[in-house]
Amino acid sequence: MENLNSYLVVSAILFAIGTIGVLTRKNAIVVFMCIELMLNAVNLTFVAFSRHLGNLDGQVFVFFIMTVAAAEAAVGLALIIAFFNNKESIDVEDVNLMKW
Amino acid sequence: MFENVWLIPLFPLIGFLINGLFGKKIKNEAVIGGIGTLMIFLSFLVSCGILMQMIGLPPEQRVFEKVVFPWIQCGNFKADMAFLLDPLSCVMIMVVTGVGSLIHLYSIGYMHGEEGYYRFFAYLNLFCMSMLLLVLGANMLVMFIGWEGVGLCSYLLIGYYFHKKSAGDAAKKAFVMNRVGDFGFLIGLFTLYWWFGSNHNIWTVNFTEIKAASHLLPYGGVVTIATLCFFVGATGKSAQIPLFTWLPDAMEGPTPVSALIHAATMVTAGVYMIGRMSFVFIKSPDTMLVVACVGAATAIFAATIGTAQNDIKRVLAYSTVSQLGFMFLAMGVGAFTAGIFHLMTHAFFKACLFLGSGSVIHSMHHALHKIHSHDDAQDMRNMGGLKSAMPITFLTFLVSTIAISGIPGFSGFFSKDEILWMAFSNPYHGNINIVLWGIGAIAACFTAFYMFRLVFMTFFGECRINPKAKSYLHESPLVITIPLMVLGTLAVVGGYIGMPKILGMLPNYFEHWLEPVFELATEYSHTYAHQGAHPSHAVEWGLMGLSVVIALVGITIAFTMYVKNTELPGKFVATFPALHRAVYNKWYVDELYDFIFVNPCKAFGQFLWKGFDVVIVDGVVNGVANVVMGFSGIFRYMQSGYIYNYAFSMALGVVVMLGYFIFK
Amino acid sequence: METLFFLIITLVAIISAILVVTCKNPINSALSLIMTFFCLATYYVMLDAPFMAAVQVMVYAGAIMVLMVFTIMLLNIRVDSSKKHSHKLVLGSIIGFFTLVNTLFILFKSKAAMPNGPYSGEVIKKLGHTELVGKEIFTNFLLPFEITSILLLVAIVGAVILAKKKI
Amino acid sequence: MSNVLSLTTFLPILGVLLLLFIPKDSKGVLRNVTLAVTVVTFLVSLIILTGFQSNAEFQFIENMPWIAAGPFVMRYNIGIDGISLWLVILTTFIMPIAVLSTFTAVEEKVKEYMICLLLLETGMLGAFISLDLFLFYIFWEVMLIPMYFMIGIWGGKNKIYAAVKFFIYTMVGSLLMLVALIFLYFKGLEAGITDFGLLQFFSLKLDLATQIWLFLAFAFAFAIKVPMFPLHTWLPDAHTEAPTAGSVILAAVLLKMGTYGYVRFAIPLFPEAAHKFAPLIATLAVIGIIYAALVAMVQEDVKKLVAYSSVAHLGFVMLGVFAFNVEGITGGMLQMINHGISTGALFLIVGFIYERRHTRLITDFGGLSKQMPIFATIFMIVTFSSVGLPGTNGFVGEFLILLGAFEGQLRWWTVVATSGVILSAVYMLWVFQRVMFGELDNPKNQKLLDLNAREITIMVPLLVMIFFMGLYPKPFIDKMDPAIKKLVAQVRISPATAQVIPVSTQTQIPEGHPGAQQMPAGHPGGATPAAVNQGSSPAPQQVTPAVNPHEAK
Repeated sequence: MENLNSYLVVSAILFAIGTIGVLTRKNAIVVFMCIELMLNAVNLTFVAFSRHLGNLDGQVFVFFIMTVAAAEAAVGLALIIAFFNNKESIDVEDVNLMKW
Repeated sequence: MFENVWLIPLFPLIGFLINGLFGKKIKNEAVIGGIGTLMIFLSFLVSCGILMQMIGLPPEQRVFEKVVFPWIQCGNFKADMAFLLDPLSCVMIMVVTGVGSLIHLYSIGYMHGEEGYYRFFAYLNLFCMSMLLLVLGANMLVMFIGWEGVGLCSYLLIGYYFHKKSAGDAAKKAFVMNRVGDFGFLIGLFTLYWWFGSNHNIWTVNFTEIKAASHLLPYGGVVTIATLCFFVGATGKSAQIPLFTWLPDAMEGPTPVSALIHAATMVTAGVYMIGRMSFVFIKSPDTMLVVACVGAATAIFAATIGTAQNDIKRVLAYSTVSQLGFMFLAMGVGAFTAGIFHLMTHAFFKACLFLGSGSVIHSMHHALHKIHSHDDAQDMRNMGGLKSAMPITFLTFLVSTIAISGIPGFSGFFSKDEILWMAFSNPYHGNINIVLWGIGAIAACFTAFYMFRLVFMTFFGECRINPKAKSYLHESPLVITIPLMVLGTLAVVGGYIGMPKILGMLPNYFEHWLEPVFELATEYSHTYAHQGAHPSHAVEWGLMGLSVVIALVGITIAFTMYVKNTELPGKFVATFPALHRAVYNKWYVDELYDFIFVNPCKAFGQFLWKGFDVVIVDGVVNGVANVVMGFSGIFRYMQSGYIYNYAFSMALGVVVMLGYFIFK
Repeated sequence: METLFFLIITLVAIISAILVVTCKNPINSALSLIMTFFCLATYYVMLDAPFMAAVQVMVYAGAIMVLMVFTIMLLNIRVDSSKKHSHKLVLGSIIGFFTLVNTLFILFKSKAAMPNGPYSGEVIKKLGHTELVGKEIFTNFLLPFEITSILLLVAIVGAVILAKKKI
Repeated sequence: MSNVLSLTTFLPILGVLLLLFIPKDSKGVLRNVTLAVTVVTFLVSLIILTGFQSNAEFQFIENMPWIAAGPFVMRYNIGIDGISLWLVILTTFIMPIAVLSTFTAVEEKVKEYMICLLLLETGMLGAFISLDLFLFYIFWEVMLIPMYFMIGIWGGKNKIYAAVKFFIYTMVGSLLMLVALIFLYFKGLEAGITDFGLLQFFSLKLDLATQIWLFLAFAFAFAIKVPMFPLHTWLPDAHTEAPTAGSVILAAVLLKMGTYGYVRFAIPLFPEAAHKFAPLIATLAVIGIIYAALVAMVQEDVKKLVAYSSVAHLGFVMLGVFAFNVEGITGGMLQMINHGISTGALFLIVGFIYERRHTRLITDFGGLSKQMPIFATIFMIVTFSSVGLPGTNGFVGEFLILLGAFEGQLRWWTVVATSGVILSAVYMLWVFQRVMFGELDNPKNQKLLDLNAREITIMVPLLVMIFFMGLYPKPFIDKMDPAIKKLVAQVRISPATAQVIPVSTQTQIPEGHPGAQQMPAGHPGGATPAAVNQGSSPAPQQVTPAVNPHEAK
């Protein structure tokens, strides 16, 4: 097993990549996947710390995050579909009804 | 009987309520008029009872106060709905109910067939009630109810023919001018109340209590302010300079109204008020002088206007203003009794004159109506020679005219001569006395002139009415002529109760009667009155003779101009066109007031509304709103609606904040 | 040996993560993401959390990603029709870079607490990871666990309502 | 019976619940139920009236814990005294009339309208009975919302502008008040006061600077609501756009919130600051009287004219209240009720003709007397009540105000204000003349119907009150008198300043000098400069009545 820091560095890199994806991609589904990536980066941190501290609470949290991610996927994808049904597009640039 | 004094205003109130609420349903004119007249007549009977009882009492017991119910009581201030009976109010209720009854009776005939007949009687009853409250009020507040109440009724009755714009205007003008007077009245009341309260801890508006405490009042100073304010009130109500212009316009009302309100009763309220508070007024020599001067000025001023008017009622209106001026002159020279006496005799003969003119107008109107002519039924130029057609009206009218002109033997002579004599001989105003007397005498001359001009133009000469209408002219019915006859009689004999001492045929009952009321005033006046030699009897006889001569001169001029040489007036007008125009247009006082007060007020109001309210205040308010809107209008473009923009700013915020906390 | 394995896994994880972001075709992105998830599952195993690894594979790689792929195929979007997003790319990269800098800086600046919990690697190996996590969930975290079920129910209802045209 | 006050206040809310179960379309049922609820509320409030003892204490008190959050303790603390009693009765009295007036005027969204009316009633009643500052604030804001909707939904052409203006104007003031309230509370905490109870704050001794700031914040909030010149511009807009019932309630009750706020809160809480600002506020009040009268004179819209006349009337109230003596404040209180009745009646009258002709321009009318005699009579009575003719209610209040102000230190203000009496006659009679007198020349006016039974029913209670209060105001004055005396004692300038002053002034002014026009010794007006000097000196301990022989009641 490696030391804690290496896991955290990996987690940080994955998180940064996820962030870049969220900010740069226009396809709503890809954005969504990048969010999942960020969530997973956080999960990795949780598990790594849990292992380091010898406390399982972190892993339970990961469990919950996964639940949330699942729920999010369900609702989010439903939203995307609903949006697509309306606009024939899942481009986030077409979602701008909330302006001024 | 004294205990029942509250019945006096109650009866007219009942009449008002019956006619006002159910008059429309009753419809029957006889019933409506009957109720109205009966109610005021009942008041008259009660008044008679009170008078009888009062005559039976020794002079010092002739004061009685009846509290009906507590009205306003708050802090130090206390005013009950209370009535005061004393010789002065007794005279007034007799005049009001007596003349009032006659005029009600007259109205039954005069108003026959008018639309809103019930309304007329309701208002008339309401007026009587207010007037009775005014004269009976035991404190300034009750008096003020009546004071404003008569103003209200005057408004309602002047505006009786409300479909005529001129009537509406006149009504409003009357009320507003009265309100200007009321403003003065209120300030005077406050001043007096505050002065007594803060200096002597006597918080009262009650006449009896003020009278009892009046020795505390200083001469001049605050009393001058208070009394001048009260006098402003009196000028408003009694149509004196500068607030007299409403009275001539008030002739838009039906003629009985002019007789009752604008001749006999309401307009004399100011005189009554000064009489009621004589013990306060006398304490300020300055105010007395102002009252006398304003009275004299009004007397002559209105008399000049009266000479050039052609509307029969307007002549009488200006005559009323002028006669009121005489009364104020009397008040101002300390001749309170003479003033009240003139008030009473004036009520008789002026009511008679108005009713007589009403009778003429009624007949003229009827005749003109028959031939569908639109000639003015009130214009004297359309009349002339009516004496044969309307003998009773003519006779009573003539008698009253003689009375008002001051011919010996008629009531007007006694009262007017007394006033002129007092103006000449009073011990207060020093050298001005002779001026006051002079103005009064000239005004008397004018009075005789324009009154006889009126008589000559109306009843003498050839008939100028449309010839077709002539046959329709006839004497008015009995219900109209009876009051004329009664009042005509009173105009003759009414003066004998107050005959000057010097004539010596009868004791001056009237003066004795009012003596207890004005006793205190006389007493106070001693401190500053000149104690110099009183003019002798010879002077008094001389002046009396002079005033008779003056009256005769006036009559002669009138006779010359309007009976003998009827082309004279035309020549006169041609010679002095500017003068005639000025007099005919009432010296342009109305226009002056419009120019000074009315128009600037409206313009200022417009400015405040359109200029200040909308532009400045709302400008600031809306300006603030617009600035906020403007900024938000710029900032709202940050809300692009694109998710990634929001995500960007969020991430940026997180990064920057994290960075700040890490690297700080 | 283990370090080498860790480095390889890390390399794979990062490359596939970069592919997620860069692939034009969403399907490729999805497949790369699955790869990343597998790498993460490997990490979990290395961290003595085999149960988490199993859940990771089943839930993420299995359920969620299948859902995504289905959606992509259902909507039939082939290529990201990107017109121009250069400034977005630059800005996003800068922000991502600074995120990395920030996190790394925190990492190296702070000192982790000393192990204090009872579950060291040996204990876990002895008692079994699944059993331990199960105990934790069903004792200390029972209420939150039950509430997640409600969350999922709500998500189901929401998804149905959103996706259906007419209910 | 002990919580009859709560019952009165929340009965309308029960009515709202009832209305929720009535279908939207049965308008008749909705109207009748609302009317019944308001009538019942009025009847219940009569229990308060009959049970009220004429003394200075707060009665029907209910005091129970409500919110306790950290240092903030708010209690449900209600009760009334002679000052609030009549305003409560006025509110419950006006409501059935207002509801009845909407029977034909409002045809759209009747249910919502009725709910708004009832919520408004609860808000107004609650504000009048609150003895807890925070509770007062809540009710103060509650009032705002239904009124906002009433103007904004059922209003005239320019309704949105008017509603927003009304709302924001009032909101600005009330936010300042909220800040002042919280500040005051912390001041109170330092002095050992444990909750927002109003009565506790009365004993709080604040230094003058604090008082001034707090007074300004409160006074600003209330001045907007009154409304005082120059903060009045929301009123004409709100009145013109609001539906008839809204205008009636706005004029009759909502405006009273401002003046009531002064009497209940701003003045007794900060007496020294109030004295200091009395000349300023009196000046604004007097300007308001004259200004509003002049502006009213040239209005073309009847409703706007009535709205401006409101400003003038409320100016009188303010003048009376800031006379700080029994006559002035009693007059002010009476005038509040009077204004509620006569201006409410005027708005109803305008509503009647608006409903018939759908115009309010004066030039569209003329000669209506001929066609509508009953209407003319009622209009005339109300006009004269508004003008303040003796024998009607308007006179008693106005007279006492002017008397009180003249007697106090506001002598010259009174003289100017009295001239407002003339102007009020000018504009009211002028509009009356233009609407009712003259030829009936507009053909559209020739088929107008006179008032129907319902409309007469609406007006009769108001007319009865006009004459009753004018001829026999004793019951009203008697009930409020003790409370007002207590208030006057409360706001009499504090003893420390009264001790400083007489030494200097009494030597200057010879006592009871005949004709002396100086102010009486120990006069509050003269005392204020000393109050400034007193500054932050420790709170005065000794409580001796102000040394003033002339104000000894």
